[in-house]
Amino acid sequence: MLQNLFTDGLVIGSVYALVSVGMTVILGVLGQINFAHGEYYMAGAFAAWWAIDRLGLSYMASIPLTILIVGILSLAIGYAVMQRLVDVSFDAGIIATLGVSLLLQNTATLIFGGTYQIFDGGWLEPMRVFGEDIAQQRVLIFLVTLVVFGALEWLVRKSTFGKQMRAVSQNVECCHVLGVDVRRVVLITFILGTTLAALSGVMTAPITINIYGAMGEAITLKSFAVIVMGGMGSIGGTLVAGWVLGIMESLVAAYVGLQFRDAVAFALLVMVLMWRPSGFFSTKARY
Amino acid sequence: MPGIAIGGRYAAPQVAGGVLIAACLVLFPLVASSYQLSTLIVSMVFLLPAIGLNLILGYTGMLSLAQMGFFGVGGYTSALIAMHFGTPFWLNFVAACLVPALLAAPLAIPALRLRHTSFVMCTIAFVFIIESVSKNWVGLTRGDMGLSSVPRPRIGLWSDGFIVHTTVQYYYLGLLLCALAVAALVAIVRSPAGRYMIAIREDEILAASVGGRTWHYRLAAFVLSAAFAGAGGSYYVHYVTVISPTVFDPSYTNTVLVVVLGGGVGTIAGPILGSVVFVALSEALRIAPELRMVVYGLVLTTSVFAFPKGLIAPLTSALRGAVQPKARGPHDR
Amino acid sequence: MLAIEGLRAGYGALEILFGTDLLVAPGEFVSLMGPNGAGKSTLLRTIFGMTAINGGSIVWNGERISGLKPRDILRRGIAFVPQGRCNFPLMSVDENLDMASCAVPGTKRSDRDAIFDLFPILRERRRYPAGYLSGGEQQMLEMGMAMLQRPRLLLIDEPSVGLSPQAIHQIFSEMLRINAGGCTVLLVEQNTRKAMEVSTRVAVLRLGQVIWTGPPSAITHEQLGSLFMTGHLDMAANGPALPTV
Amino acid sequence: MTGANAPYGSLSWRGASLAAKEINAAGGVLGHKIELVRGDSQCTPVEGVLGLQRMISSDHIQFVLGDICSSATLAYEPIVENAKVLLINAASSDPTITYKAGVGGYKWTFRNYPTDEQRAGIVLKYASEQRHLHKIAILSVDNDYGRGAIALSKKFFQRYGITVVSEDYFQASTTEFLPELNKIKSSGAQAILMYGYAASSRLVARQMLESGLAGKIALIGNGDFTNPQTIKAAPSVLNGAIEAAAWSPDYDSARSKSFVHDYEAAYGGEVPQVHAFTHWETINLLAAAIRKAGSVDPAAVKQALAGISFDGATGVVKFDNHDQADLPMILYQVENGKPVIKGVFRTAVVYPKP
Amino acid sequence: MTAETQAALSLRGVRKSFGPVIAVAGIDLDIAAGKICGLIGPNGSGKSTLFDCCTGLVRPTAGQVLAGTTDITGWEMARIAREERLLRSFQKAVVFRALTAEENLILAGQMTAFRSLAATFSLGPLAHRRVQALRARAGELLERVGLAHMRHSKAGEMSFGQQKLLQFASMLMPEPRTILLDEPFAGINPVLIERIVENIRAVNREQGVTFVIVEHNIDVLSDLSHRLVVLSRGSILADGNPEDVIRDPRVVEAYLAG
Repeated sequence: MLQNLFTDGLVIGSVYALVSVGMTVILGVLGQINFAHGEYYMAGAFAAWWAIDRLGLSYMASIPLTILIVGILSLAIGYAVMQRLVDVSFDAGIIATLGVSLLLQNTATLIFGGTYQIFDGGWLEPMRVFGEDIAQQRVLIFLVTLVVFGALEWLVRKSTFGKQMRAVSQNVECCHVLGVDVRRVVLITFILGTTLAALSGVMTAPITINIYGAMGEAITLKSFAVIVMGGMGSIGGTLVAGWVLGIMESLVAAYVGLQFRDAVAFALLVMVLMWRPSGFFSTKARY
Repeated sequence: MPGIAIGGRYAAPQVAGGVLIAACLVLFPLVASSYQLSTLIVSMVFLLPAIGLNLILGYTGMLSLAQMGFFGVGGYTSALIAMHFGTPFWLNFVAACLVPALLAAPLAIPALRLRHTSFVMCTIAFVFIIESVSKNWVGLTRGDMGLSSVPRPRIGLWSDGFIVHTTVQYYYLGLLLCALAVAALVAIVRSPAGRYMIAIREDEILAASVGGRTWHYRLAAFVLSAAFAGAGGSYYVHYVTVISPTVFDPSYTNTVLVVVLGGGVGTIAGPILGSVVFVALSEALRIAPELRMVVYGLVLTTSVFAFPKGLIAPLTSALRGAVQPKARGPHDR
Repeated sequence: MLAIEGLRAGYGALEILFGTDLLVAPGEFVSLMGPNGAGKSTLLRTIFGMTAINGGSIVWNGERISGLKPRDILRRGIAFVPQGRCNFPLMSVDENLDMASCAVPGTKRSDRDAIFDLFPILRERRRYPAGYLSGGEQQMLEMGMAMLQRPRLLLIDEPSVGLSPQAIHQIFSEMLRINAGGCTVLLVEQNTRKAMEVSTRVAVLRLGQVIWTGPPSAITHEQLGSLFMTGHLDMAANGPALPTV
Repeated sequence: MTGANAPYGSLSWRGASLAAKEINAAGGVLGHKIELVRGDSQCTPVEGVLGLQRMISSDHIQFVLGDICSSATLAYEPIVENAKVLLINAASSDPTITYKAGVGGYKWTFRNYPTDEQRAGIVLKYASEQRHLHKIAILSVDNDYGRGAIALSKKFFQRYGITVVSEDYFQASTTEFLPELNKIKSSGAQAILMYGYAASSRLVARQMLESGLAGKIALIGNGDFTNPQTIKAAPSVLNGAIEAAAWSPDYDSARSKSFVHDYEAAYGGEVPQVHAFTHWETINLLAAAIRKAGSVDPAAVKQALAGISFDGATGVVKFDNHDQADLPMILYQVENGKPVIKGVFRTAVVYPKP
Repeated sequence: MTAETQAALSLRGVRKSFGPVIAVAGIDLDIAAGKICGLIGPNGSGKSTLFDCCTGLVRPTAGQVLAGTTDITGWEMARIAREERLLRSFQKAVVFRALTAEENLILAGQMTAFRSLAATFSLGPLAHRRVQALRARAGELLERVGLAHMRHSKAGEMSFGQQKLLQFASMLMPEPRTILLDEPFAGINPVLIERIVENIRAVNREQGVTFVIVEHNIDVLSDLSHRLVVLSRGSILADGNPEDVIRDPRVVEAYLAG
């Protein structure tokens, strides 16, 4: 049973990490908390559902289409809202992204109706991993997460764009001086972050089944806990924090009670912050 | 920082404007429908925790999202005392301010070690933890079933007195409480302690270098803001007569944030304006139930770019311009 | 050739430059001087497109550059080293130099070697995060970053603040070397003595206007001080001043 | 009418709109057309109270159907009392609502929906006596409905010899049940007592399938187990599920069948859900009361409603002295992917002594 | 002890390291009361860290800091300022930008006018009178540093030099005993430098305030100071009469060369 709890926790933790890493790169580059982040997760799930249910595509084919749709959506929002947040205060950024969150959530409800849509796709057949049965989709989520984090580490450390991202996160003024196109970096980072949330949405939809407008809310709040625990701006830290949270949630759900599950994220956060005020992996970026 | 000259005297137009607005508010029930009054009552419900948030964010520079947690604690305290002991409203109200304040003090000890985003997240965590307690301490709070039939406020010294039950009466009660809260906020920010708080907002290390006990003042701001939130909870619970863990819903926290930031953080009048405008806006949008929240979201986002310092900023600068027209010349620099 | 005419600029409602005029010829080393708040830093930032322009024009090599974005100005051969630390403290020296070259296409490996030859200490520290470097080393890094952009006009704002005399000396000699290599330099410096040693011309700003310009030899320190404060040059001691602009 | 946010509110709205359309097409009531006004309570008392105030003073509504959420309904009771507007609830199952109504105090609140207490007893009786399920794990939604239903169920545990191996509550937004199911798997429970919503039921069923609990542990309680879409999510898990509900689309009466038919025709083949039904039924009930009163004056309608005997889809609807409708509770068991009725029960609500 | 020999500030073997980096390597130093002591040294020689150790911003890794005869090692910055009137300035953070010049000074004066924490929350006539007294004193000090015309201007709208003057004035508010100045002349023009220098001299002469000044502008500093201490790599390299110190070949090599 313990092994089961760990594998479940790792998979769920991977989902948290995948969503949160998008938020953490946006936070790093823009210095703003994105209260609407979970809405892109929701948008991803809806886009895939739409592709499967209305266009009759396969689950496989719905994934790239989802990324494309959410990419276009976040291009529009990034252009209209997020780019402008470079110049506004942290507090104002909260209001702006809260507004975007309400907008997206309720637009989805408006378009697709208030009822639950049922997601039909993915690979739910069990497979044996280390002597335990686990749905293929869960294994896939885990593997995709590993690949995405590997790619992100490479991107941020080695690629020119990644260096620009770090540069913007460390000193915006200086980026202007050196001619780094800050708005472009912000926009691309935002699209990257939101499409990762959307990817997470489409990957988990077969497991969460129910698709509805407000499904992103809870995940936004958990992402807050994860990015702070991970040490804001740290990609590896986000993955570790996501896993720790997933496993802790599983353990608490099984041994303490499911009713405490959602409090775990924040109780854990407070404890981690007591122990290390800057999270698991402090990057000392923005203070 | 528009709005208030700390320690100084208010300018005549400010006083005149304040008196005029106060008179309008007092006379408003003569012309308003009960629905309009209810809307203002809800504005005032949010204004009380918003004043607390304004103190801690606007005057001390710490963004605490725990306000609605303390609001709920205040509400539960007020309701439980009234239900079990049949106490008059003033006593419930005082208890509703004190209990959250006493709870805030130990919570502040870990939280005050943190700054910026980590602090914000830690305060979000408090709401979740308080919510979890309210859900699972069934013996006290009846958990999710919530407390219902909370007595209406009884205005009396001890055993009897007059019971508030019409909308107009609730409105005047709210007006009185808000007036007290605004007066308390003004008193705090104009006191020497308030000057230290503003100093902390500006630069914490520099504030310490001029002898400010920064930790203590940050603690004081956190505790006082919890007391304001608790006051709001008390007014709320005796108006709605029901309280359950749904008060900890993040959407309430968001409303308080919008009231303070949208109205104008760090000003006395900003959150007052914000509470009226944003609650009224949300109500006005009920004409289009389908689009209501979509439009509300759109308005929030656009308002950030249209009024980056809150709705109050263009208003005060317009007023100031009207009172003392003054052109900037090269000698200002 | 940089020609600034009737420039009016500032931050929001606060206007700082009130009709500034200045001509800088190729190869010159011009020091901007003046009391605090005269608008020296604002002038550099405005040339580089970092403040809102309310009026007037800036022409560089016959092309009007007022209103352009910093990156476009950079591409036209103007680089800027602002006051205070302008680097990425958590990135290595190498990565910082990478950032400098990203807006100007076509930088070569040899360019970087040239920078390292100019500032050998940077070669030693190339793998260190910039934040670990001393103040002087960081200033060199910032100048190196600007040089990597192969400017024909270098704008430098108060490079000596917070540096030891030794570091200041080194920075100034590198500026001279850069200038000798054909790059025009426009310097803002509080250390007037030092600035007057290196520059070919001094321009004095007061209340957002250039009130005097001439070779350093044409003015004494005492005169400069009274010029800062009163805006009038005491001519008696030193012959006629050069005409303004 | 005010309705909760999102799924259930919109289902209720569909049911009510259908009824209004049908009645208006047939000429309305006493020559009046029924006009529905929608307000959004977002399932919170504050929003709900404001929405209700607006309807009362701006839209001049005379009758209110609502709320889905018990906490909001409880907040409405004093308001309708002051405003003299008739509140008929068709979805909140917290018993306290009608404890306080009728002779209990509030005169303007009626409820046309069975309480959780009625439901709790029926489910446990059948599970223990017919299916011999005595070891159960509790897994309910963490809100007034789930917590309340379990609190009421606890009254019956001793009577039916039931032992509880675990007790857990989940948020309506929870998507991950595997840790819980793993624990239940190793605890030797024979059944999971669950009060929740369709969305969670689907997830629990699917994840029970994943963790190999299909056919080993039965789902009992209430959570749209009999809804075809739930069954489709994991048929092998839901076979043997026991549910007590106010209504289900398979309910065999002419009136019920015709509702299902009309609803499917009106909403593109969507199978109606219980809230859609109760709101449809309640609008019809209200229309009947208006006809009986011979007036649309709320006071007269209130009087008529208290003494009404309405031929509903699940039998005759009458109100007791707490203005609680005496409604049947239907017990279903899923067999071969289809819900089968195992009994229809009517139990009078036991009110606490004042 | 006579006034001449009494130390305003004493360091006993003060060390401070950040991880492996040693910023201050065991310094013993007595600053005589009523004197102006200049502190120079190349960048990274530990001057600012030494200030931080003296004023409680960082806690020394080892050693003791004494203000007069009181051991203040490990005290918080605010307490050192309040109880020992040992004040300091910062290079960058200079004034509270949102407050007016006058409010900046009142704020700085509160530490003497309101001793207890509770007193700062009161709004009674006594508190009001105390604030009025501070306001009057603030007016005098603004006059003294030549900023009287900017009394009601927001500090953030002043020029950098004016802000530095304001900062200097605000340190005089609480009747200081010792003032540590961190690069008071950096980034301001010679005229304002002269004004600050005059004020330092006057305050030192009239009120006997002890000054320790970190500054790179050696011409000004050696002229102003009674004593010059040179730091290099976290230790004292030279110490004594300014004229002698700046001619010391070791100092010239480490610092002034070139």
